[in-house]
Amino acid sequence: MNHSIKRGVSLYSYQEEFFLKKMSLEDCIAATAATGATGIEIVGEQSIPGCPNIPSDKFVVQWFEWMDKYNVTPVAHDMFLDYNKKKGHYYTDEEAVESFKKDIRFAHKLGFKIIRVIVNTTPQIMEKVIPYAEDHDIKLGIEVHAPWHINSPWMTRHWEVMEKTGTKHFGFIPDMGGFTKRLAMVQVNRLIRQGADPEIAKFVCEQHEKGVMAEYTIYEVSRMSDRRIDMAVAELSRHNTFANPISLKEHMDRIVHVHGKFYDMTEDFIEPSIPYEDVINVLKDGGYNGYICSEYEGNRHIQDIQEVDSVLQVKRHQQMLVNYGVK
Amino acid sequence: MNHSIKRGVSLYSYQEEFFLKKMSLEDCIAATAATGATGIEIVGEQSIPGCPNIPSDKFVVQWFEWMDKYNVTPVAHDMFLDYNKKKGHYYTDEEAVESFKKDIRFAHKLGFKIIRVIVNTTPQIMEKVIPYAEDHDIKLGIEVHAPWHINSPWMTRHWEVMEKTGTKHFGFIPDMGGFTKRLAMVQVNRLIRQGADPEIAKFVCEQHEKGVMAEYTIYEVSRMSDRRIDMAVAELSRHNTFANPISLKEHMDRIVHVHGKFYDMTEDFIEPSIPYEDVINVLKDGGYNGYICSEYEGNRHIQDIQEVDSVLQVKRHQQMLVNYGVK
Amino acid sequence: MFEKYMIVEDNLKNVVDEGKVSGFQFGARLPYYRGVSLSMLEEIEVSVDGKVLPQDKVHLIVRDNTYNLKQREEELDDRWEMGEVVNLFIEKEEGLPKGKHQLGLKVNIRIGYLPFPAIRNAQKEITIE
Amino acid sequence: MFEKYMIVEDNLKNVVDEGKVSGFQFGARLPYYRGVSLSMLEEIEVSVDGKVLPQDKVHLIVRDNTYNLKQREEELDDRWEMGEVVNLFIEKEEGLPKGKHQLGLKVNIRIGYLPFPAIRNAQKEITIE
Ligand SMILES: [Mn+2]
Ligand SMILES: [Mn+2]
Repeated sequence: MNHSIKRGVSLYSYQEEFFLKKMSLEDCIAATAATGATGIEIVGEQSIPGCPNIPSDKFVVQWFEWMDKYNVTPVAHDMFLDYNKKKGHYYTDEEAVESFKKDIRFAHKLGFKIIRVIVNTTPQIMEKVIPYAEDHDIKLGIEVHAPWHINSPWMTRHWEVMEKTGTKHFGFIPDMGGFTKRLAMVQVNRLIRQGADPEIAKFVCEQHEKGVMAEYTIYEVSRMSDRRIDMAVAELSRHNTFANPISLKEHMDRIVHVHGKFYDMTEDFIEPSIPYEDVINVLKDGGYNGYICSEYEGNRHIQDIQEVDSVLQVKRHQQMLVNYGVK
Repeated sequence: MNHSIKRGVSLYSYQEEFFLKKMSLEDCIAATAATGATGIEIVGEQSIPGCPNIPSDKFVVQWFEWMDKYNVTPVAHDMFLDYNKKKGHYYTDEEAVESFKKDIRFAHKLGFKIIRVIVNTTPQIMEKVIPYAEDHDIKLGIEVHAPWHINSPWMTRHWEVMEKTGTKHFGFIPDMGGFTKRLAMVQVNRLIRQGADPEIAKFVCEQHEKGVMAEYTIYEVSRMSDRRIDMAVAELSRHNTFANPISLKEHMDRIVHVHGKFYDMTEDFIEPSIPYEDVINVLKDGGYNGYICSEYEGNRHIQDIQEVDSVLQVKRHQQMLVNYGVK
Repeated sequence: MFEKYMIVEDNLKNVVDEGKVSGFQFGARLPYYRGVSLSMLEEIEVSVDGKVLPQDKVHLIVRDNTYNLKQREEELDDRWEMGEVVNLFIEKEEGLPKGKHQLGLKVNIRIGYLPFPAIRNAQKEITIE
Repeated sequence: MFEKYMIVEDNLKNVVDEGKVSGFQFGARLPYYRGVSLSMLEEIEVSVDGKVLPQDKVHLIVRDNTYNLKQREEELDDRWEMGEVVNLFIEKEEGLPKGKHQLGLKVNIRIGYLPFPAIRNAQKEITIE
């Protein structure tokens, strides 16, 4: 199968430096381009004040100048749907659709071709908003984020909408964190710093790698300890799930984008928790020709004890993708 | 794809009557034959005293006479692996393999072609026992039982053994209970009889059918009630899982057998909890040509308030299979 | 599962041994859909009128053999088969007084595929003639 | 996440209004990887030396606008952006005494995709000159 998987970076990866204003939006775009990646993904509400309000014309001009200058292209905007934005009120479907349409117009204005749909968006809202997305030629992808897997009940309901409408503008965005074969040590170590028992943590990691069902591990740990911090370690196994990467095959034509989630790259360009090579091979074999966008999420686990270097992390992640055949 | 799915019955389905000695082993075989099914599955340790010790020659002769008389064929024997059979001792791999081999010899003696491998069997034990199964030309199928799904971490480890060995004698046995779209009312009603709040039960059933992740439902119920019986209803959503039936497609060549789990058939030959038609269509499309064996498991949920009629339940289930194109 | 069938009153009686009442017995079925080796019986607890009787006084009579607690723990071959009515004999001076009693039976089975013990309870009002 | 960056001491001072100290203020960042509308701020709780100050005395100054508790609840458009340092002004007669204090900030954000509130806490030893 011919594949032409492309490399991008979600600027979410630079959240530490962006938060502290050590890096500007342009700096993030420049850092992305420096890795050789060509795709830009943003969490709009992070990167652009006022999102999803349409930014100023001045900003829009600047945005496309940056795209030209750095030889990158807008790929995906990650939207949110805060049904409970107004205290005591839950969005009606109409309000939710209106909110979503704002994100579609925002994405469209900035040249994004894909929107990451947040997991709590309901299938009935998707059905109502698809025509608007089609009109703007923007593909909507529901993010398949751990602990969901692509055949989970909730994902199946979305799949039923895809089947029912036959649209080409609604699909899946698997997040690589859904293939967590081994728990991320930065996450485990943070809990140990917060007081978790290292022996219990070791046990949980072993059980997770053996593929033991999280329920069992949680039960065993509840018999080893009555401390909440130890239960939190056990719960890591429940939330950082793994599924056989071949589960993507049957859905390949509907995979519109991929989140390259990672927690901590080694110097040898490996993400120890996630079998990237296996997943990339499945994507290649299936003829996937969209982007994999680096999505560094390790900063929150190390920021208490060290300076975060997201630029280096993303560089290494991008090199890993290249090593596995993503040009 | 040509399919020739065949109908069988697991005598486990008649457990109520067999337990109370209202039906003998022969009665169970006769009841199966009366439905037009041709396959016999047994839980050896239920149906045949002394299992997995080889039964007497007299019994073996009788067994094959029954197979002839009723025009049925032995299909599968369901084994168990009680690692902790001896108090304070956990089987070594060697002991586990020896135990498993007994089941293989037992199955072979009685003409079974398939063994249902209980879920707690480890992948390393599978690897050690496969050659023995090959020598006896018996296919081993790891049962994919809710809450596992065919791409779960544990199932993936078994899949890795299948890939590694390339054997034709190890595959999967999906249990239809892993496609529980709606919670079984007989299960829910039993908990209500035990004191669960019917309003909470209704909420849990709605959330389950909507595909809401069980974690969320359990959390919501924990805020509605501090009673353990209400939490037990919420936990039903966690243990009676659903997965998109198309998840079977990629593994179709390795599906050696199917457990037709069901809880309560309607007079119109429907099992309300499980979308049988969808799963059967996936099996048909994939060219599956093994058995689906009825596996009635409703008795335990109604035995406290009514007389159980497993024979009628199985008859209806078999008619449903016929209605969905399984001859 | 099968809790309502666990206690089999038909076999209920005080047991006379050399002219003296040595205890009482009743029939019991294993509350499980398959038979198990006796070694898997983690616990068989009998109570009468709310009082739990000592484990070491409880004997399991399976077909022609009798097993006390220690013997059950070590018995890997003999089995309490599915649906099989065995007898439980409980040593008790003078047995049970005539009349009605609340008989309780708790069986705890150590099952390979369950991370926790399978505990099943039955209560029955019985009458000693 | 970002707890260690929540309290921004640089902006810490007692506030003088018409010659009197009306309260104190300090800088704060939202402990979240995206900005939110002010209506999503379920709670902003400030404590000094272990004592929680009343919610209705806490004012959020976002760029040119000031919002009290009620105003925050109803503000769907204005946002506390990601990484943005806003000021929290707490009405308090005489402000904070000179010297060291333990300042606590708890932010509770109502997030659409979480079934439970996102509560983040920060503590910092600060000095009033
Ligand atoms: Mn993601
Ligand atoms: Mn089954």
